Amino acid sequence: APKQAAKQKVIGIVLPTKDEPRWIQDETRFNDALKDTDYSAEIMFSQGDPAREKQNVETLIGQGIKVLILCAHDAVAAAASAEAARDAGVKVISYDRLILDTDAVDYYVTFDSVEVGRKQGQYLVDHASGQNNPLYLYAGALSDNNSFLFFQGAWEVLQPKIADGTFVIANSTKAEALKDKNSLTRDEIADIIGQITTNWDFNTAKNLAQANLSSAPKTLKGNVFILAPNDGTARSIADTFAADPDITSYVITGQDAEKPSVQYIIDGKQSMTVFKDVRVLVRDAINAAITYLEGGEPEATTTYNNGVKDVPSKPSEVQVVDKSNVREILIDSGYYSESDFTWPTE
Amino acid sequence: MNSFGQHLKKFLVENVRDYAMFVALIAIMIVFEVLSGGTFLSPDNITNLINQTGYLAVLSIGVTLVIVIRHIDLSIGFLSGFLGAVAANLMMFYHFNAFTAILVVLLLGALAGLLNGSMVAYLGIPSFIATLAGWMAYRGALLLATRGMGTIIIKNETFNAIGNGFIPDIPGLENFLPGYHKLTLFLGIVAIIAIIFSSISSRRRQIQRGIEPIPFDMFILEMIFITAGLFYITLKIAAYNGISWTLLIVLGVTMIYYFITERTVLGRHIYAVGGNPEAAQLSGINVKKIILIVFTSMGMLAGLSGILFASRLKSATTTAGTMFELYAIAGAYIGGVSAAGGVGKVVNSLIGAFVMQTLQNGMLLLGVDVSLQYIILGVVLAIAVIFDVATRSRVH
Amino acid sequence: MNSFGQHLKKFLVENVRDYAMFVALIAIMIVFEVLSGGTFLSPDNITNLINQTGYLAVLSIGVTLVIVIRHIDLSIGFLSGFLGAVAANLMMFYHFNAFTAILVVLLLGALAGLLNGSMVAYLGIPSFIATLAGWMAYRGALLLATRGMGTIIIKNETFNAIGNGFIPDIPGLENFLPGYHKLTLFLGIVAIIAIIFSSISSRRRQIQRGIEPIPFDMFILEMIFITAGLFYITLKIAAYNGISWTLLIVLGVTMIYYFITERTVLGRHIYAVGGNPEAAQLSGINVKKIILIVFTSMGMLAGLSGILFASRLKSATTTAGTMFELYAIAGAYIGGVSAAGGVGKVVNSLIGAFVMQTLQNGMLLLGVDVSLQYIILGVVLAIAVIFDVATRSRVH
Amino acid sequence: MDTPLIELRNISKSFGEVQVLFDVNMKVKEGEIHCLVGENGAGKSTLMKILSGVYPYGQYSGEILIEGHPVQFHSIRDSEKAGISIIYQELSLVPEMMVYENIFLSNEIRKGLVVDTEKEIDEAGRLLKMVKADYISPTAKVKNLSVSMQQLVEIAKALSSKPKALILDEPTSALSELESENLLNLLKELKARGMTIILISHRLKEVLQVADSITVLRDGRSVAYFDRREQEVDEATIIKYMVGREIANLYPPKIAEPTDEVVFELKNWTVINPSTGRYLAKDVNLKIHRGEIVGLFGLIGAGRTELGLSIFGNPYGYTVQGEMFVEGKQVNPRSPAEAIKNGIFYLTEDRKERGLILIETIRKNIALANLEAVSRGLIVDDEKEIQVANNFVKRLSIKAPNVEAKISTLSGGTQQKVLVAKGLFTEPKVLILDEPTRGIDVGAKFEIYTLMRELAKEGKAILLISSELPEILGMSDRIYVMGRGRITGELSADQADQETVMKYAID
Ligand SMILES: Nc1ncnc2c1ncn2[C@@H]1O[C@H](COP(=O)(O)OP(=O)(O)OP(=O)(O)O)[C@@H](O)[C@H]1O
Ligand SMILES: Nc1ncnc2c1ncn2[C@@H]1O[C@H](COP(=O)(O)OP(=O)(O)OP(=O)(O)O)[C@@H](O)[C@H]1O
Ligand SMILES: O[C@@H]1[C@@H](O)[C@H](O)OC[C@H]1O
Ligand SMILES: [Mg+2]
Ligand SMILES: [Mg+2]
Repeated sequence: APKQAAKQKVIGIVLPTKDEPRWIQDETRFNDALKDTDYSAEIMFSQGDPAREKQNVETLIGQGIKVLILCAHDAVAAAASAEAARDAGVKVISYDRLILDTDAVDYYVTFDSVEVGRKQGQYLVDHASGQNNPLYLYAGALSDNNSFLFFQGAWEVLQPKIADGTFVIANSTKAEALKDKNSLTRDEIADIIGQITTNWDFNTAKNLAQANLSSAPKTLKGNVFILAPNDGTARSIADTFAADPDITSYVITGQDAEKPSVQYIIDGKQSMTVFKDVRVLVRDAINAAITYLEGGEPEATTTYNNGVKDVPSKPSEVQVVDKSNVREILIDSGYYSESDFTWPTE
Repeated sequence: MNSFGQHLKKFLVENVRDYAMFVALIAIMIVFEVLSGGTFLSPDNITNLINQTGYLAVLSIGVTLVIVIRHIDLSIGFLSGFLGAVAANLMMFYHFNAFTAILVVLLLGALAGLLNGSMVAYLGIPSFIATLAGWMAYRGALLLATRGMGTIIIKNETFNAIGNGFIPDIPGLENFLPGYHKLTLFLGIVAIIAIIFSSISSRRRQIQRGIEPIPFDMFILEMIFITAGLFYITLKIAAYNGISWTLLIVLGVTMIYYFITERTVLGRHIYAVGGNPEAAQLSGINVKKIILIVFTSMGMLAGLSGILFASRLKSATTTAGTMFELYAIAGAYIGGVSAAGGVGKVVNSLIGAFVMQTLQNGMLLLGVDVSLQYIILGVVLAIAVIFDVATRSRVH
Repeated sequence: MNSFGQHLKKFLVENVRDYAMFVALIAIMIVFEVLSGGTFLSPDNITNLINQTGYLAVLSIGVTLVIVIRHIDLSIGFLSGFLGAVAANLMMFYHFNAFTAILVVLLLGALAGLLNGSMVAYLGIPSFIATLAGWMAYRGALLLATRGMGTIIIKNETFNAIGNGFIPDIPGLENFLPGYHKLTLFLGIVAIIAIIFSSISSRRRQIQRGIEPIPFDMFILEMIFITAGLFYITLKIAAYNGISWTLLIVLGVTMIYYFITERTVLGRHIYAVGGNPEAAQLSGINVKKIILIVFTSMGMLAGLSGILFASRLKSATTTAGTMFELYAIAGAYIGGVSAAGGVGKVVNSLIGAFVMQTLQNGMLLLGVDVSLQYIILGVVLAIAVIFDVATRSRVH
Repeated sequence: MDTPLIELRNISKSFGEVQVLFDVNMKVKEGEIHCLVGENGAGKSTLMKILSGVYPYGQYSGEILIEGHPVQFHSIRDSEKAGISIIYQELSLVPEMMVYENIFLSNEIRKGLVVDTEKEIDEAGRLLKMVKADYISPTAKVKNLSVSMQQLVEIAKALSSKPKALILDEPTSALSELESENLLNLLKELKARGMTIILISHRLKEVLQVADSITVLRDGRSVAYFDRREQEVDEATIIKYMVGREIANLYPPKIAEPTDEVVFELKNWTVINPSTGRYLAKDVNLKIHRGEIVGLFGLIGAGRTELGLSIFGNPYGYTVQGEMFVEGKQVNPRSPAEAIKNGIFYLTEDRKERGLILIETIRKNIALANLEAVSRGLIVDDEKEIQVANNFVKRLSIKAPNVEAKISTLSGGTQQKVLVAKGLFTEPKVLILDEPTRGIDVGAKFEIYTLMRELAKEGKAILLISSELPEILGMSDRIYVMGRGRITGELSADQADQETVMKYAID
């Protein structure tokens, strides 16, 4: 954390883990956004460990912060941390993942995770024509609640198209068995994810994709459609499919607009990604924090129910990025610079 | 005066092993206190530190005995996580009350430990690999136990108090020493007095037995240190919310294990089996039984650790227990347990666990980058053990 | 005929230990083949399986020697991950070419191993704890090395071929046996002939020395099995893309280590140190040097593993290396290495690593739920070792 | 009464498929010292382990009778209750624990839930006094005691259960003459107080010194019983029963005279333990001629092993001063490897712990210290190695099915021969043999002695370190005596006799 002695250190930020690229991005963006304010913040990482997360929160409280921006590793388990903060008079802003089952959350800045899934699903639907298109499903970690939300959103969109025969599920007997049911219970989703989980891990994703391709008959190859939960796993799954001679073309989803995946999209190796503009999220979070520090209430456009309370919130838009609009959305907006990528020489 | 200096030097040189950990701990604490500009030793941070260490401390204590008998247990991390999830399931879906759930979990832990112990004692499987198999199996079991909901929120006040609550104060004393937790002060003072008395009487007995005790001035010095240290911590804790349930449990477990290892036949047999298994066997000790007991106790403590952890987070999570085993083992090694068997004190392992946690807590306070945190932890661990090995071989 | 049956029975009983792993592996494969309806043994899956095992196999081979000399190395997982990230950094940000980057990484690995070895050999620190410190430190280092972006994409065709590419075929033979990789067929047949010849000559020498060889019918049977097995695998691989670079590297490493352990003075010294360090020392063997060599080789193989892994994923990730050490050690134990020292063959550890990976691959093919995957792995590991211990004590 | 205190009837025992005891009978009367003798592997320890419950009822056949009543021991504890206490061949103390804790191990004095430490310490003091070892503090750590002190602690431990009968399995094999002497006196004293004692020993002199009666085991069978109160027996008779043939002379005669050429010499050799600063050897001057067997006698702890190790490249890193010469050339080996290159080899006294790799084969052990000699470049030539091993097997008549046999399957004497072969394969000019016959039986001993004579004839310089005076006297051309790290005397073979050597040793 940069030392800015003159500024008041009254904001604490806790992010899930340095082990996932996404959060390293968020850290950078937070540091950028804070430069122009009168406050400085301490940013901590929980390394996927809820105990460490709680320890982080306790430490921040001990340092006398007034606002906590918490992105929980585990949205449910974070309630204890939020309550500890509330008890110390600290305002709690839930960041990206809603802290559930507690009234100790004051505000929620977020992308809509179910919407992310819907957008991924919709992209596949929009690019499919005819009948019996093979569909490969992949999901995040069983241990991450977001995995469930993403899948739920995607399933909502995909299921009718599976039921009407546009898609045939190629790699999950569990999903196949539930193909006539549009809204799944958590247990049913868990069953499916248990079979198609990447654990958010590239190597697992690759092993799984290879296994799927080995067991798929020729009829389930050719032009295929792949639901990949995020960019990291999408890349290793895409590489695997690209290496199979029986795959003529594939459409694959992603999420996060990680730099390497943007390059993949430019190169035509990944079809799309769901762009969650971290700058917006960060800005909303910081603005809310400053509003709290200055005695106000941040603006809310909607509320989310977390099981105990309706949390005021201002969800940020998520956008689909593919080859057609990548320059416009990511470069022209200044999110990334042009020189970060190699472009086709036309 | 000169003789005091000589005594002190001799005393320090001779007891460097026993006191090194304390000295290291205090040194680390002072460094952090200075660097953090006074927040490190604030009442709330001390209390946090204690509560943060609880679930690892009980594992460290248990694994100390496992290492003493020349074995290892890698399964304890995920076993702890899994059992925490079992507790959550029992309370939330089967409507067990907190006490029954805890009892069942401790029992299951003991059973799991018994299973490990049997593989080691009766089938002769190296403990590293037997418990590595457990590591995998319990990891899967944890995923199964939490898959219904992902994370299971525990809404049981009694249970959650274990990891978050404090013992009540004596009622009716609100106006006496306001801002302090009176029961904590009282217990602290009682503990100090008890320690002083028992030290004096044990010294007297030593003299009677004709064993040369430490010089009188050193004895006084030691007493002053212990009294001051304990009193300081008591004051700090009392200025916040007092003794937490976690602290009480950890202290209780430590005292029980201290008692067992230092005073009972069982304790002696454990150290004998660790020091020389053949000799122990030929002396009529049932070595297999001892192995079973130690692993069973380990399993039970894993259950307790799972309870402490789940209660602290008021929930059971899918990844609870990840790496606990490594941190607990590291704590025991920092506390001076020896892989060669027969050597290692539970109290020192407790301190070892605290050293680990103090480092982490302090680095968090100072805002050290997490990558550096890992590196520093690794380096400190290496230094601690190098120091340990060096001082031990010197005395030898 | 009857005598053939008797021979077979006697042969199987006496050699159960040596062949158990192969038999287990084949049994597991057949089960998966049947359950998967023929996909498990398809050419592409066999090739995948081999490539998936590569980075673990080299670790298993290295750690076998570490365990043989009665030590352990927990740092290899994150060291592998860290060194993979270093390779990525060198190529992507410092514009090293693939070969130089690989060389530097192997060298750094050797250095890291040397450091571990020195702590163990010269400072007398138990390897468990010395390498646990390394585990933490390299984990931090990996985070540092990848901190710019989280993931470093590797865009070096040569480097990426290691984990994804195949050896080229003999040019100009396109029309001969189309659909098969001719060079692979050729190499496979050469290998089979070499093995048959060397087996015959070693049998002849045994007879010359007056050591009773296995009965002739059993010998023929063994030859038939080996030939058939190798030929089958060769055909499978040749029907896909042929021998992958990963396979070539793993085979190369295995052959080198097989040669070192079975034929050279160094190999003898390593097993002597493992079998009885004191006796080795009093036979003029420099025990510390052997420890250094074994840990250094381990570090180098960790570097190689990191390269294989990074190349396979065409990127360096923040969590690369997590748990590799446990899987590699499990592989070695499944392969029959003994914690008591002095016993363990690199080829068997390679098979052990394959058993682990076969299980995982097969379960993925069958769509087994992850939680069950972990549990099954744990149980199989336990059974493998129980079997190992049971057969060993019987032969003994 | 004539009922023996302990009677074993038709005891048979097998390990797996190997039967090691065949219908063994043994009678021990109350208040006597009964000696059990036999060659290595005859089954002495096994028999005593049956009597003490280590191998419980059901794992053997036959009957144990105590005072005429048949008993079944299911555990060590049962036999203890019946008044039998045993001290095993392998020292069985826990080094990290204190003396009193060891003495009461598994026999703790309790006060409610806890161990009554106070009482144990007092009681331990009393027991130590009983074995005349009140100079040992009950609160000392066992690892800080010498071997003989540990042996006394073992006896105190055995006495703690107030046994009627005490079994000692080779208690003197690690003790020096003087210490053995003291121990035997102690046994006599215990006998005088009514204790019954069973003593196993390979040292027949000792046996004849204390035994009231003797049982001889050969190949798992009880082949002789002597009651010395009724009949005279001499060493030769016992040996005859032990080995099944007559051995006229325990020490083979010389077959060649040493020459005048000095092959090995130490000048002002001083060895210091760097961590304690203690002198392990001080100003040692010593020479060995070609073809000469030089005895080095001393009590345990005299520093002979340390001296030997310091010559052999100093593997344990003592501080060493002084000069060493091999064939007149000054050498300064800094590791065993260098010592081997300079023509020196030291054979450890501890063949299992430090000598051999038990899980490996004969051939690999023999070649280990000189692998280069059977290697081409860095590669071991198995053929050559096997040939070498076969030659040694023939030359030393090593009893084994073939050179691929594992060391752990061989008897102690055979193992010792493999160790010798390993040393010889380095083609040393100087051979230091540290207690080469410790714990091995008469037959094997004789073969080792014969081999030493042959080696001397071949022109090797041999230093024989031994704590057995008869062996030193019987084998040496010349004798040095060591006491507290110094050479206290030098005697030629004809000057030497028991008394003179002993006098120098305790000097
Ligand atoms: N646990 C065991 N398992 C298998 N064989 C054994 C075991 N213990 C002893 N033996 C074998 O039983 C035989 C008798 O051994 P024992 O130790 O009783 O002989 P001993 O007379 O005491 O010999 P020594 O004089 O060398 O002590 C030997 O051949 C030995 O190898
Ligand atoms: N640094 C060391 N490391 C390992 N073993 C040692 C070391 N120093 C001594 N020893 C061994 O400890 C054993 C016991 O030594 P002790 O002092 O009792 O006898 P000693 O001096 O060797 O007497 P002796 O002359 O009878 O051999 C010896 O076998 C010696 O080799
Ligand atoms: O952005 C994703 C995040 O929401 C999820 O929780 O973890 C994986 C990321 O890719
Ligand atoms: Mg014996
Ligand atoms: Mg000696």
